[in-house]
Amino acid sequence: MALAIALPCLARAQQDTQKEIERYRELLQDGNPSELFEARGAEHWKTKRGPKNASLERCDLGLSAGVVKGAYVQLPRYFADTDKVQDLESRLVSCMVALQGLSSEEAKRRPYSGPGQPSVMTDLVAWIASESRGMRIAPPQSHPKERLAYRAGEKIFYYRAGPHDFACATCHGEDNKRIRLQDLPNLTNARDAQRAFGTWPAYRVSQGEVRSMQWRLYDCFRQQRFPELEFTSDAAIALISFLAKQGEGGTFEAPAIKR
Amino acid sequence: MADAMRIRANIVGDKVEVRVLMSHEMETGQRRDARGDIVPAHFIQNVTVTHAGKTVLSAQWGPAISKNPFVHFRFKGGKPGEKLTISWVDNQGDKRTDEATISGG
Amino acid sequence: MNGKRREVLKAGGGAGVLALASAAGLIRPGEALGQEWNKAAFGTKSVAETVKALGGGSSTESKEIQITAPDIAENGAVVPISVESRLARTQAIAIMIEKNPNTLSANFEIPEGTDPFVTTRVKMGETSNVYALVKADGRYFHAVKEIKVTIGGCGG
Amino acid sequence: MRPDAVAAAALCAAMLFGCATRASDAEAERAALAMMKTSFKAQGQAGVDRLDQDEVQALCSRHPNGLPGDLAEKLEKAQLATIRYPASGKLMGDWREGERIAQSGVGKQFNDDPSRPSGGNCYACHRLSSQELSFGTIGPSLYRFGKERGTSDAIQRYAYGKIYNPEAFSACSNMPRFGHNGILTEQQITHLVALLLDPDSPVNK
Repeated sequence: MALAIALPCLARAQQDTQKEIERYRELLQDGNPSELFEARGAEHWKTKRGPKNASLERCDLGLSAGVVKGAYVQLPRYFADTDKVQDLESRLVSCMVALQGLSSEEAKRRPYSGPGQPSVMTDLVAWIASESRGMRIAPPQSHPKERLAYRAGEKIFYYRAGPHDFACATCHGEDNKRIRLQDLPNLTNARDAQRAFGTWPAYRVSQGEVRSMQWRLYDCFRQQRFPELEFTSDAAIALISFLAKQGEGGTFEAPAIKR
Repeated sequence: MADAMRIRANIVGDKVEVRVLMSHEMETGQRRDARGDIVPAHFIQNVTVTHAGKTVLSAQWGPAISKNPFVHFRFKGGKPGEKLTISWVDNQGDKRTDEATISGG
Repeated sequence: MNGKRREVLKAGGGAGVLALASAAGLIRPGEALGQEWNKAAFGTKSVAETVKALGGGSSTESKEIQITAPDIAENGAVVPISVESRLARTQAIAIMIEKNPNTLSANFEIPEGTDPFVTTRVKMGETSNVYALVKADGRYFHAVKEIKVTIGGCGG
Repeated sequence: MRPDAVAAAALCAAMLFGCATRASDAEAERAALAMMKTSFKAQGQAGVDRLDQDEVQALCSRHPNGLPGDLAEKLEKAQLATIRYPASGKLMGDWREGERIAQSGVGKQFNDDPSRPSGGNCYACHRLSSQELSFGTIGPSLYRFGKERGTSDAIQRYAYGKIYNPEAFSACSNMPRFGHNGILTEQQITHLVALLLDPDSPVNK
């Protein structure tokens, strides 16, 4: 009898917790510091840099040279000049090398920002992503390499390894799960995947930085107890190809603001 | 130099709604860096918002204001096209002043 | 400019020095800020001490002050808080967090013509009572709300 | 691009050549493995050998929707044989220590200090003490676990074994093999058993 009374109370307490966390998230929407990063990114795009003293304004992000609007939601995609499937960051590295004359190492030197250390790459990603706000996620799958990247990404998603036996799917393969109080998107379910892909990059209030999809994967693998995922590596691009395709048709609302 | 603020000032009814984001670390002086050294306190201490030669908000902050601070407030008497000026000064003497134009409702 | 500004602050002599600096052309009018930063108030470690340091003897709880904030914060680094006062002649709104290393987070001066309302975001080290302290017509009033700070994420 | 990345890209290209439209499952798997080899680097305590799968990991990765019954049974039986109980025979430690271990999510990440003990991070996935609001739901609620089951030797052995190697009871479980994979020590596991079963533990309040 005591249990019968206690259970509805417990359920209510849990609902209240969820409701208040939702309220917290809503209250954050009023002002997203990602705007500060986006403003810097828009400047970097136009700024001449590197041995060739050139800007990125002629960079081809897939829709033709210099077109930024809508580019993010149609990535990753196959690029003939590099003969590779590339996501935004790996494409930016290619442009920095080809247009600005930077070495690939220089272009990748600071992929993520930290306290007092802004990252040109992160700022560019924040701005370029913001230029796809409100658009549909539509990664191309017409080239065989795009399809292979998707299929390989799917395999990596289910790959269990390391001392904890974790795969991406451990946390992101079922509906309505959460870790601590954070909802976990089921990335095998279209609705969750659309929302997840559509809200990265994001300003993370816990870190006070904008974080990109490359960073999201890097940090997931850290917590999966894997070795370090290298920035713009093939596995990262394949996984992003998988996630983008899973999120196809969703509305892109990033950079978002998250815990 | 610190980055420009992002300021939104819109007329809603007979008031100007002001939302501002500032780019600042807001270091508490208690955090340690990767080497284990204390990162010195670095935070905005004074904020002043003026419109038509009159202060419409002034604030004093401690390091407990979140990184990349956000403020929302409203005042009477502003008209579309008029300027709003926001200034901050931090504990290390860094400062920043930005202007925004009030937009219609 | 930064170097000069630092000197002025170091001289630290309050309004007199700032007026002098302004007259000497070091600070253009409009750049100089309202008043000196209240070091004593930002060093306080309790709600009562803070009220004193801000110039009040004591403060009375008031239902005319509304704190809008979540009951539970998903992360303590950013806790959104709005304070609205319905007290006549509200002059200032301060936000105090009982369990932070220093109690006072912010003090907003509300001139005539500005709504007695402000929203900002604060850091909270742990679950704590949050106080909104309002100076109205020269007297001090407050409201209080508990905000729980939760551990989040994958935990590493 | 690094030479090995070029090699991997060439390998992918070669594989593609043989397949006109859709990569077969085996091809996708080969491509994924080749990519992973060139995409991770050793960092801190996490060497690239962590990408090498044991039999359980390999089987479970290939069957994301669950193992066929006979395979599951075989796997559980083999994993059950790996469980080592403490020589002392004492399976219940201190629930206070257990609560600390359940709260802590550090350990085995490349940025963790390997000289410090790992946590179990139980709250990430399970509800335990009613005092902790921030709990996950990947695993079942364990609130009142001991209150409903008592503290018999059998339940102590089950709780210890389940934490030591959950694969022994549920093939391809999401839960880490805390004992078998050396994440937690024997003693730490006994503290978690106490957290679950001790009548004084907040889990049973």
